[in-house]
Amino acid sequence: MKSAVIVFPASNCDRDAATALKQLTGQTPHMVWHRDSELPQVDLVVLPGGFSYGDYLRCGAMASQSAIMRAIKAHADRGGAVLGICNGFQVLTEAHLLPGALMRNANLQFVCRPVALEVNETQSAFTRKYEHGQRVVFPVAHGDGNYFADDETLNRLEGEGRVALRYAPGQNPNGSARDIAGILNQKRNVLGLMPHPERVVDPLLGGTDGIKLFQGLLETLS
Amino acid sequence: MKARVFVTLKNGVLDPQGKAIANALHGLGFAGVGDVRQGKVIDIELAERDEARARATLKEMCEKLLANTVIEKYEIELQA
Amino acid sequence: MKARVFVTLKNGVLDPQGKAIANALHGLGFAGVGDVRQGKVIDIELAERDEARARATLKEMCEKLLANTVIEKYEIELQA
Amino acid sequence: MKVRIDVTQASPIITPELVREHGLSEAEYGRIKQLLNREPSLVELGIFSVMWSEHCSYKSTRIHLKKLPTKATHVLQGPGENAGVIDIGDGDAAIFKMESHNHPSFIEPYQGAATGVGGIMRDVFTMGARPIAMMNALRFGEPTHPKTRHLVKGVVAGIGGYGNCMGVPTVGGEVNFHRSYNGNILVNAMCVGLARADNIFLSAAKGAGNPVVYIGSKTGRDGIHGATMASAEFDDASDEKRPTVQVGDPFTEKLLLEACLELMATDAIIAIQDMGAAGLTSSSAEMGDKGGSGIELDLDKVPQREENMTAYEMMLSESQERMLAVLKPGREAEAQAIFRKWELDFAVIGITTDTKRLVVKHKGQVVADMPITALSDEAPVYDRPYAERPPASGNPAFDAGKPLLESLVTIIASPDMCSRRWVWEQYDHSVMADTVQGPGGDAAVVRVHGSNKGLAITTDVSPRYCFADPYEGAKQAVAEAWRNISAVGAKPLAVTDNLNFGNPEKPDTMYQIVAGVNGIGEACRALDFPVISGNCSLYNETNGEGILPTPAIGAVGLMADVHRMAAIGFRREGDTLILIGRNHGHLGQSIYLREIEGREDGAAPPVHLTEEKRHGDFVRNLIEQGTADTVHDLSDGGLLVAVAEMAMAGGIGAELVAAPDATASIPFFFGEDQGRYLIAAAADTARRIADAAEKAGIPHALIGRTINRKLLSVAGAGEVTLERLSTAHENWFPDYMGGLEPPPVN
Ligand SMILES: Nc1ncnc2c1ncn2[C@@H]1O[C@H](COP(=O)(O)OP(=O)(O)O)[C@@H](O)[C@H]1O
Ligand SMILES: [Mg+2]
Repeated sequence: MKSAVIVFPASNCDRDAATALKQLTGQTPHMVWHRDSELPQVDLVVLPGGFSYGDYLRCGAMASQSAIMRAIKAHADRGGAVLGICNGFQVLTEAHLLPGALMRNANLQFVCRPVALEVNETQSAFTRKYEHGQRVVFPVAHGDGNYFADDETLNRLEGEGRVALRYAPGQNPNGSARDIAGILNQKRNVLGLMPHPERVVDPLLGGTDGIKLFQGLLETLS
Repeated sequence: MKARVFVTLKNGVLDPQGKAIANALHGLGFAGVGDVRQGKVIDIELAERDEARARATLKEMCEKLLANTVIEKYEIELQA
Repeated sequence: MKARVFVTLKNGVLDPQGKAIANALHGLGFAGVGDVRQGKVIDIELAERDEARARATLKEMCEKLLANTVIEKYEIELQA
Repeated sequence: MKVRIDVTQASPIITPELVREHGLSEAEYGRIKQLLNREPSLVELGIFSVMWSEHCSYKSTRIHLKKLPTKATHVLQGPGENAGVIDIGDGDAAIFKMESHNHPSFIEPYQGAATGVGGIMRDVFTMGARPIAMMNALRFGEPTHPKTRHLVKGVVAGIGGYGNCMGVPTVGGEVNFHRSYNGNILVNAMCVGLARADNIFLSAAKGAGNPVVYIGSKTGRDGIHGATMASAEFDDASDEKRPTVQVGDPFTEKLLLEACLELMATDAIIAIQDMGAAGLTSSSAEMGDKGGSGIELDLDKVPQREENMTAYEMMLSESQERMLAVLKPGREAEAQAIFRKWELDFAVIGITTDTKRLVVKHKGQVVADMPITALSDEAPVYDRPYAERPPASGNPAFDAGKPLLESLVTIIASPDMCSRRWVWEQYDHSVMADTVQGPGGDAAVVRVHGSNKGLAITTDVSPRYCFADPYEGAKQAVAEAWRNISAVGAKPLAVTDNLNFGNPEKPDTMYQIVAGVNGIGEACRALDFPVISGNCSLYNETNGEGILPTPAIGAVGLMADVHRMAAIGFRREGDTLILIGRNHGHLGQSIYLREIEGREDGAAPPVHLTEEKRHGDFVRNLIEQGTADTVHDLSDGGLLVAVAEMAMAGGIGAELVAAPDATASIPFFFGEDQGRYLIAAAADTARRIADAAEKAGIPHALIGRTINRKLLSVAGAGEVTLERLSTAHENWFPDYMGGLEPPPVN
């Protein structure tokens, strides 16, 4: 499986994503600068966490206008896999590759902690290795992870089985609508999520629950 | 030309910042404070001198970047 | 009564957000964009009906909470 | 400072009042005239005022700091550069320093703390290191003080706001509350970076004819006279005298970090230095001074954010996110391309010379021309008088009838002892995917990326001990830092300090400083723990009321294999608990006395450095061999608090034996004797540990075991559930911060 990690100004989980990809796929990902207009030949594009453009104006807003985003849209349209983690999720919503928006956490504070999630949909390359309803623990680290969409959109997301991950009952760290932690696009080849699977791929660092996400991708895309 | 753009949350979108301010104002003893909403104001200097063209450009800026129309609405004010 | 409070950075105080917005607008091809400054707008519903008293209360709110007067200034607008 | 307004390029008449406003004494001004052989220009006066300020010149502390041990074979760079550097093997180097941003954080907590974080990060990456961990040591006024909540909220948000955006994990720190900080909070931030030992960048601008380049953000009228402000006392009128507060721009700093590291991968740099306090002035003067060269600046070339800035303003501006570098001639274009890619300002603003003078030009005029040594070597040095005070003494009486476990609950729910989760959950502590031990343990541990090595990091000081006994208290701070690093299984390597004190012109305060530095020196020598960097923050006084002496110690240690790291949480039921170290039941200055008896008296606990070293070496050895994996050092609150912390962290209960002397139960369980550790190990391992201790002549005692019920019991004193303990421990902070006090809007 070939992958690319996009580097925006002030991305800061780009190295973490690359390390996890290398460890779990055996291949070093391409690091792609946001101003490039073309993607290398890859199966997976990762938009990493961080504070692209300092999170100024709105998280992900300026990054969503980067030159590389057009190529990423084309890649997604062709059915290529796109994974947006944290800031990457914000960029995907701002770029309208995923519906809704991520607003300021309900308590207005940044939050970094391990959070229990439930895998709500296993019908995707990202989640196929998990069991339906399985509980996993990923850390969150964000100030703007409060997922918002209108009721119609939320109903559709749920109806179409596109809510991939939910915060376990009582664990919602940010006030997200319907405890949504991660969603899929209609074609199920684009996943955006606030928690960080790339930070739980090593038992030394607080868990290995993120490994299956990358394994699922590896099996599907290789 | 100087322009002022207001970007505020659409009605119906929850505004945690506004709510926090309202609570804080109550806490400070300000009675009679109802709903509070917080938005952004962006002041922009433009070289453009034609009002209609300026307005059109600003609208495009809002749609493309300044506002996220999924949750926000915007208003444009021109100051000659 | 409805009030609108503008809280903006004092002149001379660095506005990283404004700077980044200006750069982004240039990057999007909007020519002729000069200085950009970002501030907050806070809309407040007040039970008070007397304009002078409302203004005094709002001023107190700004000084105590809404503005950080070390780096920010504020303007108050009343809408009947 | 009113002076800004009437600055003209023509030499104004320098009045005694103007001199005073610049924080210079009459004698100092006389000295300046002597050194220049004439009256200074206004720009020169400004330059002298910042360079001769306490903050930049260390005039009150310099002669004392010289006594600190700074050398060891693993020290690659001691004090004198932007940060200290130690060798951590395999060609790797750790670079670290701690610095205060106390005054700005009191005036504007969010921006003050944020720019403090930004400043210390620049000190570290200007030397070629990628920052890999941040710590913060915070002291606030008493919780009931009307400003405290607002300050806590702003400072914590500011530290998180900056560090999180930089993508550097904030892995630990300290938070204390005490009324002595009501008017002077302390915000000390520490940054640890990682570099290759053969690629360290220094600030000596050697050689003439080399381009001096400016990189980063534009210069504005930010924080003019910040350095002099950090060197003056506050009074009630300080509110009006506030210079413009700097606003941090972490986004630009992140770009600056990446751009600098990219440039550092080339060999274009001769010297580089961040612009911290006193910006362009101190960076250029220090680089020239260290390089033995002169520097000529043309201010018209400085990237400016505002119009009509005067030379005075540019030289004194403290705009953030800026660096000054000297390049090899002909390498400007290559450097510029890198900064352009990262969308940062880049300008050649001067040249090095062989005159050893700092020459500043503006609009075709020379506005300053002075020998650089006048700013550095010739800066005043004071041996300020001090009044020795006998330390507080005695072991205070206490009410022996108070119920043990109820007191425990009270203590672990008190402001200084409760969980800091509310604080550190606002910091990204796992970004960079190398945080092996985050906040909450004895020391944080960060893996050296791509290896099995780990750096253990801690910051410590107990100001109440330092107030009672500045010498023993300072020793204790070093010993505790050393102990914390040993407790996770790392070898303590070096120290950075942040000496926070009141007004050095007061003989009492000066004594605290002198005794404090002596205590640090003594402990560092005994523990083989050199001081490689540091910072002094004096004049922490408001209306004549000084802070508790607070010499914060930051320290770094190295472990060979992070898989062997020890942590505080109980791991197994049925483990035996072994106490290492002697229990004298020292209650003077203890948390117990303060929280339960409402008294702050008695002698500070004495620190026996040879015992400290033997006990620590013993425990570290056990961890390194894989014999011990559950270890906690004993500090604030003593034995019972340590056991409770281990139980809460592991979610496993414990039962403890009664105190050997039933009438001395309180000192046994709450005494704060130094040099102690608690180990939990399986029964047979525990026996081996006890045997080894016996052989080595190390005091030890079996004091209980972990159990399969979630409670803590003490023979003869009842029990308390872990749930009750945890609730009490976790709730204080969120309850306090959730109170009605309004949050700041930003
Ligand atoms: N208390 C101290 N102990 C040891 N070294 C110190 C102490 N205070 C300052 N130093 C050292 O003196 C030098 C100057 O400090 P400072 O002016 O704070 O540096 P910078 O301007 O780079 O922040 C640094 O190398 C610092 O490490
Ligand atoms: Mg420095």
